[in-house]
Amino acid sequence: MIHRLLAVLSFVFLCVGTASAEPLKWGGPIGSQTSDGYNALGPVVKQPIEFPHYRHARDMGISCLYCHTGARRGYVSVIPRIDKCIGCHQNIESVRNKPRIKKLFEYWEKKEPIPWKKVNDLPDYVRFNHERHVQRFYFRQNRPIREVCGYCHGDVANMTVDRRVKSLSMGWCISCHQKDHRENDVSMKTSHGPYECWQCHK
Amino acid sequence: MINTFEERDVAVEKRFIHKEKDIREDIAWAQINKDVLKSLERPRMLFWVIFIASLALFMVGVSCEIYQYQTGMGVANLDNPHVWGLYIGTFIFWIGMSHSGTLLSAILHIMHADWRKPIYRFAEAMTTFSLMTAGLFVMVHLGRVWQFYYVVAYPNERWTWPNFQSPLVWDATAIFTYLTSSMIFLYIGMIPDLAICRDNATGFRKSFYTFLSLGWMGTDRQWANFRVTYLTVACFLIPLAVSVHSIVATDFAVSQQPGWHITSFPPYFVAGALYSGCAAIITLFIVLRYVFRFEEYMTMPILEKTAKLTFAIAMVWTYLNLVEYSSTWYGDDMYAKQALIYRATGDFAPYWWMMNFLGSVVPFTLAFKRIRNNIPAMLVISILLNVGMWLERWMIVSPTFANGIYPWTWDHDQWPSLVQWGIVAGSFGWFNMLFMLFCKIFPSVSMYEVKEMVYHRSLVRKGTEDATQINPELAVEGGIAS
Amino acid sequence: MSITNLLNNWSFYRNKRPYRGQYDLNKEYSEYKWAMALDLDICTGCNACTTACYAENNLPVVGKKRFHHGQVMHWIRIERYWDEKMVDFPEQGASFLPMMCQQCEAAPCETVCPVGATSHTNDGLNSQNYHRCIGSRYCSANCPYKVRYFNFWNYPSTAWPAPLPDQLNPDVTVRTKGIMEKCTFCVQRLNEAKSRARTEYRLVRDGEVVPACVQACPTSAITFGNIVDPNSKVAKMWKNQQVDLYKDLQEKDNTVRGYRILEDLRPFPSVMYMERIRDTEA
Amino acid sequence: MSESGINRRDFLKVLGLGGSSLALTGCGNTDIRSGDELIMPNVSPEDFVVPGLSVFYASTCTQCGSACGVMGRVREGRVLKMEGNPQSKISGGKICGLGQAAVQVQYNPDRLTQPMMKVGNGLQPVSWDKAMATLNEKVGPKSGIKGENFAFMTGAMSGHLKVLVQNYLDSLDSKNHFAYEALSPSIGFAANKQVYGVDMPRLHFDKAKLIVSFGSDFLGTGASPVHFAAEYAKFRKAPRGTLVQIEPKMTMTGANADRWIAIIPGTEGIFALGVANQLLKHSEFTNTVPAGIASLVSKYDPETVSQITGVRPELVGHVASLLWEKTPSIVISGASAEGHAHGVQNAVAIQLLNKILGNVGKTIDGQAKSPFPQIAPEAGSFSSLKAMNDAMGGGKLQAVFIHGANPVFTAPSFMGFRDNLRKVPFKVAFVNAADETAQECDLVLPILTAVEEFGSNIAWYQPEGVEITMQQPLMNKLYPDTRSMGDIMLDLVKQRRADEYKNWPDFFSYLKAAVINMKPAVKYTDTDEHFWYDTLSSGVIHIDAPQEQIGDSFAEAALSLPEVQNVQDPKFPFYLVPSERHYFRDGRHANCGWLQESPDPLTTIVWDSWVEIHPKTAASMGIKEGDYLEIASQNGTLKVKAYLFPGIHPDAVSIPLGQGHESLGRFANGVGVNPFTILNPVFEKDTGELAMFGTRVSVKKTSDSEIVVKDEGPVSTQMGRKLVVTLPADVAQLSKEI
Repeated sequence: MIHRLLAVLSFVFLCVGTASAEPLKWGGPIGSQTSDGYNALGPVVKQPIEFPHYRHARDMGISCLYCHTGARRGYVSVIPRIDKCIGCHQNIESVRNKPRIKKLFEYWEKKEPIPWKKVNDLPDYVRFNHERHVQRFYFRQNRPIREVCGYCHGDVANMTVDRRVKSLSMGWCISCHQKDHRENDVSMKTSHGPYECWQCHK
Repeated sequence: MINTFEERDVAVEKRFIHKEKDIREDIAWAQINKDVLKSLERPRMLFWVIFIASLALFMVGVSCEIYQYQTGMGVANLDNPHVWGLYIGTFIFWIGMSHSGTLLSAILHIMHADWRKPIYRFAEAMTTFSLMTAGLFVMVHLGRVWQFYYVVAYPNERWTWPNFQSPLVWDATAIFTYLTSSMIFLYIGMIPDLAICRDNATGFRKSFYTFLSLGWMGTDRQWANFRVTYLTVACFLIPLAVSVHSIVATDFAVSQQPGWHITSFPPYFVAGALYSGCAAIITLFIVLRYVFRFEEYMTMPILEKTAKLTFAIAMVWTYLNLVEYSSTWYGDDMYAKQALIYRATGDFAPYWWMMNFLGSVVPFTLAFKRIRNNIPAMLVISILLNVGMWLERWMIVSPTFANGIYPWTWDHDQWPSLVQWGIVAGSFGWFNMLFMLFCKIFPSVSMYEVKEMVYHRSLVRKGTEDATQINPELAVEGGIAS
Repeated sequence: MSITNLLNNWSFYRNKRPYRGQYDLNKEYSEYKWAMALDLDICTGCNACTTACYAENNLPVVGKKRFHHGQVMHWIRIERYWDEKMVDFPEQGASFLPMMCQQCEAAPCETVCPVGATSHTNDGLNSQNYHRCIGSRYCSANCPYKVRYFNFWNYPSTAWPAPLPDQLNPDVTVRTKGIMEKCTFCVQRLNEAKSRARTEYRLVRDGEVVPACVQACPTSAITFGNIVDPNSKVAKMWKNQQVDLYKDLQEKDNTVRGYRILEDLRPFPSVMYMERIRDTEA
Repeated sequence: MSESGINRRDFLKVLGLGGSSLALTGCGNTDIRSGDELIMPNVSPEDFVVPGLSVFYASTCTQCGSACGVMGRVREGRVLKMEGNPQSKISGGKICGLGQAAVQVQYNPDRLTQPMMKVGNGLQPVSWDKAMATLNEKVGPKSGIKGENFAFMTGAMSGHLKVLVQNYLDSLDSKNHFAYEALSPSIGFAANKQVYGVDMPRLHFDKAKLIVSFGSDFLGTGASPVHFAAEYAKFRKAPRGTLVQIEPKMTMTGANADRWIAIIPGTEGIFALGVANQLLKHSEFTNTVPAGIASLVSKYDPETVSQITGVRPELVGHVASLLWEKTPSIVISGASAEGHAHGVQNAVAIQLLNKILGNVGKTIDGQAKSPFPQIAPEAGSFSSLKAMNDAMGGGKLQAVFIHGANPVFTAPSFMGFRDNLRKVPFKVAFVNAADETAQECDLVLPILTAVEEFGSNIAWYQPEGVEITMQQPLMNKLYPDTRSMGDIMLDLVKQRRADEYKNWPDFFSYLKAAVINMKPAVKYTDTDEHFWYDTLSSGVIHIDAPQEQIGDSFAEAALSLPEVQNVQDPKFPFYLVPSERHYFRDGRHANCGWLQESPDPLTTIVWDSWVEIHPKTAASMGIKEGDYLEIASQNGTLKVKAYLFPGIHPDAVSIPLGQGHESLGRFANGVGVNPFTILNPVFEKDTGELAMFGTRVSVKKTSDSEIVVKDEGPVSTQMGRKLVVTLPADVAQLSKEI
């Protein structure tokens, strides 16, 4: 009898438990993605121009901050304005007739913005501050920029079109904010990121 | 020498039992089975009519809730800062209702007041169903019910916890625990009866009861385990019941609102809960007695005892109520005093006075034996008491919002909208529906306990002789439990 | 947050707040404590602050019927009181009181929120986290000032007929139905200023950032700033008016005007009001 | 910045950032996603434009005539919020709620987005080509429109647009520029002219220790509320000044007074003379005015004054002693003292106090005189409406242009303006939204709002020097089919005088050239281009012009005793006070949700009209809050809800102006009533202005009743709470404060 009782009870608990578990949203419970819990490869996004990050960042060694100028001074990292692309490319004759560059110039001549698709798209109520992270880890801790950006964005320098590689979920953010990070490259003093709601949520 | 459980029981019975004739000691056990199982037979037309009506009422509530879910809480005509309304009031009402079951089955069980035996089963069912109803109100009340799981403490992807300081988290936990415990309690207490049902059922019902009765054979070992389990769960349930309503009271008592910020709130709430629960038991007692012809079991002496109990609790409640008023009145809290005056004289004054009348004056009728023995009068009174207790909950919630600390935000125009009323009405439909289903699926009188009672009554009368000697029928058809 | 973490921080939650030294210029995450001083003598009750708040914080216009039901969403409201002893005419004018979230240090709303949607930030603000809110409305029930506003309707779908959504401030979430909201001291501005200051290895300068109401106020009746910095104007004013953030009952001279509203309930508000003056001989 | 304004607009066009523009929880993106939203980077923005960070552009607020310098907060090509421009001496970096609502005018869902033409009884959309062709046909050189048969009605106007309007009228040989403001300061101007020889003196509230205001709501609706509010704040700092307000209905300024005195409307002048009489008894004041005046006022002893004004007699002496004690003081008159048949007399009598007290030169002196008379402001008046109405009624006008005014809404019904307007064969309205006037017009042209438009403004009240405030587009135009008013005017002028204006392809280039021409006056030494950009980026041009001289002697002839007709009219026993709400003014901004929902400061009523009535009067008539009352004058009846308001004279009732629109937009239509319609034809004798406060009405209770929607709760006091604490002024030690 007692086994039956247990069976019934566990059935009840199972039902209740399933009902109260949170709906399966993106991210899911801890550990549901991959080995470290947060590596979650996003979908392949088709961009209007298949921008080769590897060409710029790896082959040419251009710093991320050269194009994404907002990352050091504002919340938004900024997709470069078209005249920035043109500024260089009008002097690079060797690739001038490549299809992707032609497309770029088409936009430029029409004076139309390029409708890039957002790859690392946080919910609208989250305000990620690029400036704070770049200032802290690049300018103060003096870590290589590709490492600093790569912590969230992955190895973009080896990608063509950017693809999301981390879950970008709240737990993932907090897991890092709770770690002690060195204040700067000389001091051994550490501090952690803030974890109060209004730092990120608006 | 006490060697067996039965002997112990007899000894105990001897000590505690009233010599009153609250049940005929010569009812044949088979007759008990027959009478009770009759209530599980194919229902009459009237049952379906009432059932469909309840279902319709419930559907009204459901559609109101769907409308509210889609449109926003505004359809309930709540406002800032009058953010709580009938939902919370009715929520407390249902929570309160749930206490009677525990009182009858657990508290009186431990106290060995065995007159509870014929009536505790439906009281327990009432406990479970009113808790389920109350739980619904928590959901209905939430602005974003689709996110309710944020209240539950479980490891999640966001690395967030609920706020353990909040009485609402205690509330959610307590209600959930109480609900599961009382469901288990109800179920455990039903196992021997389910076995009787199993033995008398055929077809689908047979396998249903077979599954639920968990192979109950009525062996000594089973009985021994059963009693220990039942007693344990009962002991567990009592503090839980008291704490649930105390916690509901702390929802109010820990807040700054005038009229809520009172230390006597927890006992006040518990008393109110038992009060409304007892009144509801009387109502259902009378209804079941009439519908299922349970006159043999739900006898007038039992009704009278329940009424006396109700009267006693009503006096406790009245006392605590007066304590609340007088401590506010003689207290130093300007806001609370103003709120009290507002209740007595403001927009809610008719309801407040009606609440006091129904809650504190009407129960005095229960002091009269003639009224206690008059079934129609008892039906009316018990319903009135429950109306009074429902009003009490509403009067705790709404006037305080309408006349709080901050005068600028006192109410402009606050009257619950049809949606609020619809959902409140729907909750009664829901409760009624569940209760009716229960009565048709499970025995609403505990057969084995009634048998026990009859047995003990006969023992008391005849000394320690074997009950079978007085009543040879008992030996036939399977003994105490089949 | 793991259980270990929760337990480690338990004492933090159980701290009696505010305690002296809670805010300190030398502590990395509590070097700010935003506070206000509001001079009721020069507030004219003109509602410029209210409108500025509507513009800055994406407050929905609810319409007459909903306003009537008390479902208006003004985070800062101007209350107008008549004198209790008024005979025929209000001979000393009206009393205007701008009332917004007081950002209490011991905020009654924070302890009761079941999901922790409202909590204290290191800057001494009482944060309201919209998407964590489940709409139990307990905070509003417990707020003595009644400055919390609940979204009773789905305003995003009704309150901004096109092209009004173009005006919405992208730094502030537009709230959907079932969410509690309230004055944030324009935290989006504060965060931006703090970020800018941190990049420049400094603290936010006094007057560098103010909420929308303060910026608009035509009489400059509201002063805003970081009270931890003893040189900020607001800190000087609090000191001058003998109002101590950490005290619940101020011992002050009769001639001094500073007070905090409903201090006897001990919420330790961050807004100091300065008494209205009337020339009794006029 | 690029070369011309057109290019500047082009760059604004490409600023649009998609995706994150709308952050709607529940509706917007609430998940972590990839590839669902767009990022549209700028093609070639200015260097200082960083997505995600705001840029502030200086401009001018045109919501009222104060011409406050403002800044527009621009993000991703959209203007989000208006702030005060600290460089402007008028606004001082502050802004009122009306100014905030400029963005709601811009994004108003009921804006007119394309030209409309009258077809049958309704307006039908047409193309700009068609519209301009019609204009050319009807008023072009070949149309025969010339001189007297053309009229251009505008609101209050200043700056270079005014020059263009003037030039256009000149090209037509027409003198019919009717600058019409329903709530114009003309009566006050006329009185000031008599007393000081100027339209508007400069008022130094901050220097005064006592302000005695006869119905002037300078904090809410005066000449420059934001500036006056700042001055008021200084006035309230140590040594704290005292404000005495004498008026029939409490205004926002009255609500801030240390002493508020209810007075029968129209008798303010008598009260002032009574005070003057008391003052002149003091030896130190006896010789301040000609002896004739002293004898003239001597008949106003307190008892007489009290009888006429309904103010307790001791208050006359009380105000006089306050004035005697607290110097310097300043005495001002406002709309409710001026809007009577004897308005100028009232105002002059009030200004007499300033003369007696010697305030002229201390708290009252001359404004700076603008060196550019052609762009000087035209404050507008009611008499121009009357003149135009007469001309239309006489059938003289063949074509009428209307810009910046809504006369069909604001003209009292006794004028029959709507019918007269219909007599004009060709009517053109230049509007942002199809208001009541536009509904009557044959051609309705959608123009740009103030935040999309270049322009220059100059206020008629200048606190310091002369400030020309510049308007520049804060964003690209929202609707492609709207056009700049300046461009249209330039096109129209070119119809007649193409040669003179051929150098300027558009209003932008015209304005730029004109502004650069001002360079010498500002003593700017850098290049023209720099001057232009400096002007745009600071938003203001400051000119340290010399002050106007104001008269300091008071001629005996100037004062004539106010002819108060204080007779009891049994049929219309109540005085009607049509009050001006500080965010509504004459009602042109009623279609902004923010303003509708901004509670009236004193009654806290929203989204409605109401009639204020004193509780005592109400009690005697059995009126409760929310009862519908019929307010009837000789010219009409309004049915409006009662609000019991202690701050009103028991013989007066007050209805706020600005509501009661039939056609302005979804937020304004059908809200409240329009008290303009029931005004009586009472005119100020000297100026011919409409006496707004000269209407008598009857009040009748109806059986209908409806709840008044207001922010205030059921109680209007603090119920013993310590919410607003009042400290007596003699206890407070303001000088020790920071």
